[in-house]
Amino acid sequence: MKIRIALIDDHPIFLAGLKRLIESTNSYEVSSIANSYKEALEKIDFDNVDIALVDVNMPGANGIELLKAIKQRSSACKVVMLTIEEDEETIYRAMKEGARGYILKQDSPERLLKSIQACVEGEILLSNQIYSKV
Amino acid sequence: ENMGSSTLENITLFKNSKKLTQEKERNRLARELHDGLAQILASTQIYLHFLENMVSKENQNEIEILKKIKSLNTLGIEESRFILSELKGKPITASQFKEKIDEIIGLFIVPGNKIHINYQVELEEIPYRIYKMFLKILQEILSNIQKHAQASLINIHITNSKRQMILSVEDNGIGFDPQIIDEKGAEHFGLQNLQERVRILKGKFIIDSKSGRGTKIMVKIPYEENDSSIVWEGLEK
Amino acid sequence: ENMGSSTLENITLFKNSKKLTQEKERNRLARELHDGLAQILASTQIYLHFLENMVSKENQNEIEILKKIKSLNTLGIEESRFILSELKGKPITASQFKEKIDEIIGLFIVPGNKIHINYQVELEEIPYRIYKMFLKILQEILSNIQKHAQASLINIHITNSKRQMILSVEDNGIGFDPQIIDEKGAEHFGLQNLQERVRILKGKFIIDSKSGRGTKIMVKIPYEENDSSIVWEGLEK
Ligand SMILES: Nc1ncnc2c1ncn2[C@@H]1O[C@H](COP(=O)(O)OP(=O)(O)OP(=O)(O)O)[C@@H](O)[C@H]1O
Ligand SMILES: Nc1ncnc2c1ncn2[C@@H]1O[C@H](COP(=O)(O)OP(=O)(O)OP(=O)(O)O)[C@@H](O)[C@H]1O
Ligand SMILES: [K+]
Ligand SMILES: [Mg+2]
Ligand SMILES: [Mg+2]
Ligand SMILES: [Mg+2]
Repeated sequence: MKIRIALIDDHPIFLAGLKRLIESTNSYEVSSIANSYKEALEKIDFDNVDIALVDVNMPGANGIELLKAIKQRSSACKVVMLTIEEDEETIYRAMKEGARGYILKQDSPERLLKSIQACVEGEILLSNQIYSKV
Repeated sequence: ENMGSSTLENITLFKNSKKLTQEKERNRLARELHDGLAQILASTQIYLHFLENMVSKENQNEIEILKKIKSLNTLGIEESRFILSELKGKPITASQFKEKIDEIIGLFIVPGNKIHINYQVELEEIPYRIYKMFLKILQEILSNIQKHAQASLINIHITNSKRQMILSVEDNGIGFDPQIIDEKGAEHFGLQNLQERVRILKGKFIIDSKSGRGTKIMVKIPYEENDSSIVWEGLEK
Repeated sequence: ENMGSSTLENITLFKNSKKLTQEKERNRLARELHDGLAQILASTQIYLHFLENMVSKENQNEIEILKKIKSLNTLGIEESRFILSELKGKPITASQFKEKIDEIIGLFIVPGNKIHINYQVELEEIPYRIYKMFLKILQEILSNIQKHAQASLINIHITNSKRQMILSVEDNGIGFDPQIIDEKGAEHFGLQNLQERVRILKGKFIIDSKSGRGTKIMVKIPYEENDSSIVWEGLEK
């Protein structure tokens, strides 16, 4: 069975590209998509999601808050932050709240896929550029 | 005495407030960049990846251009990160400097142009801000050649002595009347920005061009005045 | 008394200096942006053009992705222009705004269509960036109606209050399933770009359409987060 991924990001174009990137592999499927905190919680059943890739900056409640809400609802779903933000404080907060990874959107597509793979295998992962900060 | 301390307070307030103003403005622009350009560049990167997987390996020309576009996009991502991290950087070694210049020349020059490059690098370390400015100046000049000059030959001289950095770029293209810079001013910022940049660095900027007779641009940036912190101080005054 | 006038002088000095600092900071940022990112995006555009001429017309997949990349790059160029014009530009008056809108409607609407336009303009000045974005959004919506809707009636409402700008455009045409935007995504970029623009402005974008039942599109752009002049005002305090 393919690994089920949920994408939550307010950026429609990046989202469409990432979905296509993920689906170009044989091991993953994008099982659900949402554009905001609210839509994610209304629409997605996180017990049926293996990995949620969550954008940090979204209008309204942000990705860290969504991370907390997902953690409350489902113990099975792993949450990985996916963001353009390199801010150290955000990274610490995400890790503290139980994010399984922190990936930069500006990473190369190859690296994005590798990072998702690493997360599946249970590693806690960080983008290269982030490593230097922690 | 009362006067004295009040003035002092005012000055401190004044300085803090200026810092704060810059801070806010910078943060605002940083946000704009984050949400807008950086994400667009990240999306572009993904789509370039798709395209790369589609183009057949035999199509050498396509692959070459595609590589160039990818490098440009990476440069854009770097650039947006640079603007965000603003001026925090360390000095650059002479060899890093050369490497980067070669990269930029490679990126900006259209196939078919002949290029002569001449380096004279004495200084071992180049202040980060000057390094960045220099690259931007070079980029604008090369991009103008690419856009306007219809040149077949480009000569680039870079001299990096202990006292100054000199760049001279010469093309054998159609040339132009430098007066045009002021006339075109409203829409075309390139050379104006460049002059302004060089002025801030207390350098010299000379355009030697005539319609039909090619273009030579000379930029001289003195080092003494330009430690990056000094530049900031200069802006504060 | 002496104290009083000294304080006054200090305050005046303080204000002037803040203006100057903002001005300088803005110019500096504008330069960074223009010389860095804008230049890179412009070069990318040229190489994309080369690539487009190379890819064979039969290669539908490649052409499709290439179109998307071009469209992204154009969006990036626009975005950097917006930031530049915001840094350099002045706000637009309400009457200039109305005039421009009438011009665009005149350009995009086919003879035979009936149009109702309703303006409510409270605010006297509109930030340049919002003005520009707004026009782009209106253009895409009207161009879609012209291309796809087969409508005979169009209602346009524009409300420009102190807090936000609202645009609503309704047609009585054939309608469509909004899901189509994601499905058509790869080739048809209009509405996706539009969503992205509105997202950048932290606004709302709502499509209400059903096959056979016409289309209504609502766009809401809040000022608080976006009005550069308000941000500037805030900084003055
Ligand atoms: N190497 C060159 N050869 C011929 N003409 C040039 C050259 N460099 C600049 N020009 C002329 O000078 C004008 C001003 O250049 P400038 O860089 O200021 O603006 P631009 O390149 O047109 O626009 P922008 O740089 O803002 O994108 C150009 O429009 C062009 O006519
Ligand atoms: N007012 C409308 N009435 C009917 N259908 C519409 C309307 N607006 C959009 N559509 C449908 O939605 C689709 C997507 O619109 P979109 O603007 O994203 O792409 P496009 O107009 O086809 O191409 P592009 O804008 O990239 O040139 C259209 O192809 C059309 O089928
Ligand atoms: K690009
Ligand atoms: Mg976001
Ligand atoms: Mg130029
Ligand atoms: Mg369209």
